[in-house]
Amino acid sequence: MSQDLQPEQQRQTFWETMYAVDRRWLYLILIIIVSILVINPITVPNVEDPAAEALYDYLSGLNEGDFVYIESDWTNSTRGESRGQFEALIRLLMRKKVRFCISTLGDPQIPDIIRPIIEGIAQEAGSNNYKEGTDYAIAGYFPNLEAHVSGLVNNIRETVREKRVAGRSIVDTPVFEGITDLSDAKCVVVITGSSTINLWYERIRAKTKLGLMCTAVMSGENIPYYVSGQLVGIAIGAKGAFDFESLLEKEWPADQNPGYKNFTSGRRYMSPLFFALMLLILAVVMGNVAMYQLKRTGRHN
Amino acid sequence: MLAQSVFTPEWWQELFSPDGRWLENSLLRITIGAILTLGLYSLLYRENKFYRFTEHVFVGLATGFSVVALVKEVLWPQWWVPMLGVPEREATPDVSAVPAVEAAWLWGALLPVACLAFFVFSKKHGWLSRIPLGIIVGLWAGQQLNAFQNRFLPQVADQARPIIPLGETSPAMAVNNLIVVITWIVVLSYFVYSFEQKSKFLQRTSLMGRWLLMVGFGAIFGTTMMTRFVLFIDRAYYLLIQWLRLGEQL
Amino acid sequence: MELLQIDLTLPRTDANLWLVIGLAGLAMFVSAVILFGISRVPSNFRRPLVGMFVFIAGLIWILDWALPKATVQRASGETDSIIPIPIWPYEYDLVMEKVVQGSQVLSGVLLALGVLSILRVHVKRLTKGQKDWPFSVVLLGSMAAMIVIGLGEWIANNREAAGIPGNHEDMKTAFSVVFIDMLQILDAAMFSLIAFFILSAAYRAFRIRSVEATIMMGVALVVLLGFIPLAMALTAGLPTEGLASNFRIENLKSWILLTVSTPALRAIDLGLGLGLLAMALRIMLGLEKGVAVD
Amino acid sequence: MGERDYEIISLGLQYQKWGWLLSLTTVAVVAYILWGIFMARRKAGSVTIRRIAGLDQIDEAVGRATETARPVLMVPGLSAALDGIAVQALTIFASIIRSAARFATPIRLLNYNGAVFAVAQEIAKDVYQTEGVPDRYDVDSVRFVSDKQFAFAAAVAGTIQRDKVAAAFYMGDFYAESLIMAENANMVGAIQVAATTQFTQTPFFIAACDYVLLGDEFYAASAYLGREPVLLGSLVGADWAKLTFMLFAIIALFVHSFQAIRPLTQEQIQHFEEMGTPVLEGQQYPTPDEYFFRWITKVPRG
Repeated sequence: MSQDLQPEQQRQTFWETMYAVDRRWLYLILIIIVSILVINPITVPNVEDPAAEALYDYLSGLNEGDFVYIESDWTNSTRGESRGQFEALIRLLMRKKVRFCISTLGDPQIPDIIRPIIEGIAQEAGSNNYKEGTDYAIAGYFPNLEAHVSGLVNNIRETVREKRVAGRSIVDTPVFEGITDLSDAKCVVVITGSSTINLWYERIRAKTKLGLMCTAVMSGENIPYYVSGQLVGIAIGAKGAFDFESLLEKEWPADQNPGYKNFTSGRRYMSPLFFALMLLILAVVMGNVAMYQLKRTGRHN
Repeated sequence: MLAQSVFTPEWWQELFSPDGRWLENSLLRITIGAILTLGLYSLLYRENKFYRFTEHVFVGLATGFSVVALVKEVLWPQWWVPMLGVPEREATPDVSAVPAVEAAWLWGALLPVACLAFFVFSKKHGWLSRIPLGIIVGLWAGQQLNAFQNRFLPQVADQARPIIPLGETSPAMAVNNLIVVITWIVVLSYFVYSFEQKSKFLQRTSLMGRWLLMVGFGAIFGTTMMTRFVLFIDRAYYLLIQWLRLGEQL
Repeated sequence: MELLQIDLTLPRTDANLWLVIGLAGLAMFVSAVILFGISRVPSNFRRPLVGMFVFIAGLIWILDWALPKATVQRASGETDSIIPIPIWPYEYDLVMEKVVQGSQVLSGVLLALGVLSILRVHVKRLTKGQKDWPFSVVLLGSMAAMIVIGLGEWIANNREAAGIPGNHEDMKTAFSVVFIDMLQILDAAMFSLIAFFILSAAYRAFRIRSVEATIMMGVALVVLLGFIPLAMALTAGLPTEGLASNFRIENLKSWILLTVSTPALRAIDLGLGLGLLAMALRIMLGLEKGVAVD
Repeated sequence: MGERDYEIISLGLQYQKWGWLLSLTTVAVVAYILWGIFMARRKAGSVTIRRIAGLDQIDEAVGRATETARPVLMVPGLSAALDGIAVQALTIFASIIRSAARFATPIRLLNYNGAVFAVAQEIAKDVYQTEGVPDRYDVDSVRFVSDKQFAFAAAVAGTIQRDKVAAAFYMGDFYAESLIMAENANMVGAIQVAATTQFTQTPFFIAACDYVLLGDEFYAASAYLGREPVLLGSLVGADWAKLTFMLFAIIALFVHSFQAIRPLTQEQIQHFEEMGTPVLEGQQYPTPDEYFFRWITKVPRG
């Protein structure tokens, strides 16, 4: 609204309100914005982050039959960011016919959360109807992170032998064919909302490539490892998921590949996220302008 | 408006006439979770009875779960089983084999020591509780040398990157590397307490250190905001799409 | 005659259950007697006594850090890296293992203290009919429910693994309701509340009042924009190479994170590490008031 | 069982390949701290430390609570077990409880961990005893809440809002829940003082609290409050360690710089091979991982 049209007294009160808005109004606006955009999202353009693109390019450059090890330890509490990353990663690997094995840490329930997701994606067009036990394996839940990681590095087969699918140990399935050491895996991808990645930095041998998909919070402490070359790439937060999805779209445009599903929560969450953050920036700017105005008119103490 | 949404009778039918037994009715289960979620969100307006109810449910469940975890992840596998051991069992067609565990009966001696902690409630023998507590904190203290060496020395060594723009070091890299080390030193100098900062220079660096620290904090703030908003958006998706089905699912 | 050759561990068969239980009971009794003796020490010896427990506990780990580790060739052939100092009846590493295991049990049992505290507060509220007593009922009720269902599911799983017939599914379903549909959802909901609080906190704190507040705000906003596609589109026009590329918002973000933020945070971290180390030393030497030393 | 069933191939793994230098550094830091303590004990009062802002406000905050007859909230962090951080937090709280006991201000000390709760209980009891007002001590004012992060946060938020706390002190390990507590306390207009060892949470405390202790000001706090020679001494020792690390950083800077401009010699390449960090073929200059001090911390031992 334009202040010039308002009488002196009212203008002041307007700035005073802006200076100290009751937080509940902010909350209400946030809820409204997010609700609308979650129900019917609008598509926002994307500029891929180089770090995420590096990881995507490396993985999409793999040959059919290559093996990738995935360590996924996200739970419901970081679902918003991690799930999108996870789905995009699985899609890419399935379309490239890359074998993968997943082990989870942190929460015994995770295998129950991710299995339906993977099976769902396997049904999609372009996923080469992947089967558990032939194309991919879920090594299940490992309570002790430290033991698990060093176990994988030292003797991958022994570490996951316990887990059985259709009566036989997963290491006897085609998934682990020709995989005797972790260095036979083309890459280890860690999808996490916690600092489990740090152990990998310490333990993993130079030969094995390491990729990371993490929450935005963790970007600060992990980007250095990308720069120093310890990570082939790093997908950060919902943006990272969105990057992966748009890169999938670039490689397999939906209009040319009917039935291909490239976009999920990454793009879905991007528009509400964008406008929520805009609200935050707007609120901050408003607060400062109001403060300046009050200072100017000497009402600020 | 989508079919199956909360505004259609189908939704309510599904909610109240479950296919199969009520525990398997996924909509009902989501509804339970959604109501609890709303209970916690009501705190945003003000503390109220609905929130208080949810809070107490939450704390009750959480504490209960800690007890369960204590039994099945600590006491049973780490104390009871090692103490009494397990006799070997061969595999049968439908049951996998159980390897034998030797009985280290000496674990029994641990129980009274742990129980000393409960003297904390006694006036006369309160000091006895300090023995188990002391052992725990002592073990923690002993680990710190190793922890310090493994965590911080690599960081310090990592700070030092070449600052001579020759070989593979580009001028830009050299400058950045110099900035890194200077930043590190200046910030660290802010955390020197016992030296009187009389000289203007020291005071300036210390102030500078505070400002650089704020850069670091600002960066954390920026990266964190994103994650937190996405979390809320995900919850909104859970409430509006998965529960009320107001939009198409992913 | 087997009774005579009792070792610290003995092979367990279905037969010797009572022997094992007896021995465990004996161990409990003996240590209880010893502790009773300790509880009788005159008050001026208590402080050094507790201090001794603390110091020895710490020393175990310090030795583990300092004693020379070695690569060894087992008689069986495989190599292994251990501390080659046998402490009867085990090797040092095995002793360490037991110590860790023991300390986990010890700190686990202390949770019971907390549960006692909860019970005391809420049962009192209940019996005295204090304000909000119905909520205490809710809390105690949900706690009891979780314990029953959680342990029930655990037992059901074990019985299933042991091949004992019966209906194990109901318990599992019940557990998935209280755990996945209630506890985890509550967790995620509380976590997501932070989005609102971060909004109001930023609105209040990000004012151009002081240099520090301004710096923090500026950096936070730049880093934030570095994550937003549309914001990146603003500077997408700039070249990806050369001097101007530094002003692409994502490069600016990365530069701040790498060149200023990371070292600054590492410096504060080092300070914290030193403080922690000093604390640990004071605790071990019994110089720290408040804990373990009266 | 007791007797050896193995051949020792190589001894002292953690000291091989310059590993002794790392251990020596750690020992040196320990020596600094012990020496500082020793000196400070010899001639007490010799040490002065710089002002730490937040701590001067403690009494003011408690006083404010007394006027309004609303409770003082204290949270000793979310340490997973009883560790030095929680102990330090409780040491600081002891002085807060002391002034609360004098003014007969109600307190709420909410714990996340059973062991920490036990110690907190003891300390609170002792303080009220030594202040000579044991009858003012309400056993239920020191509580265990929950050891699940967000259940704890929910309960603390509820307590803050219900009891309308006048002052809140957060000291110790805090994670994402920090802002939940701080904003709720801010809603009820409490004076807040925070100090956390998790520097990732410090910015949020800065945003929501009145006073924040940065980094290891948290550890300096008890020395600042108590002025005991032991604490001051270890603070001095830590300071000297910091200065030494600064010096070391500069030395390492030059060492690495000169290393980086000199192409790898054949001996060096062989040396790296032997040490288990092979050099990539066609590589002319050392990579960051081969810079001396960095390499020491990364070279595999055994």
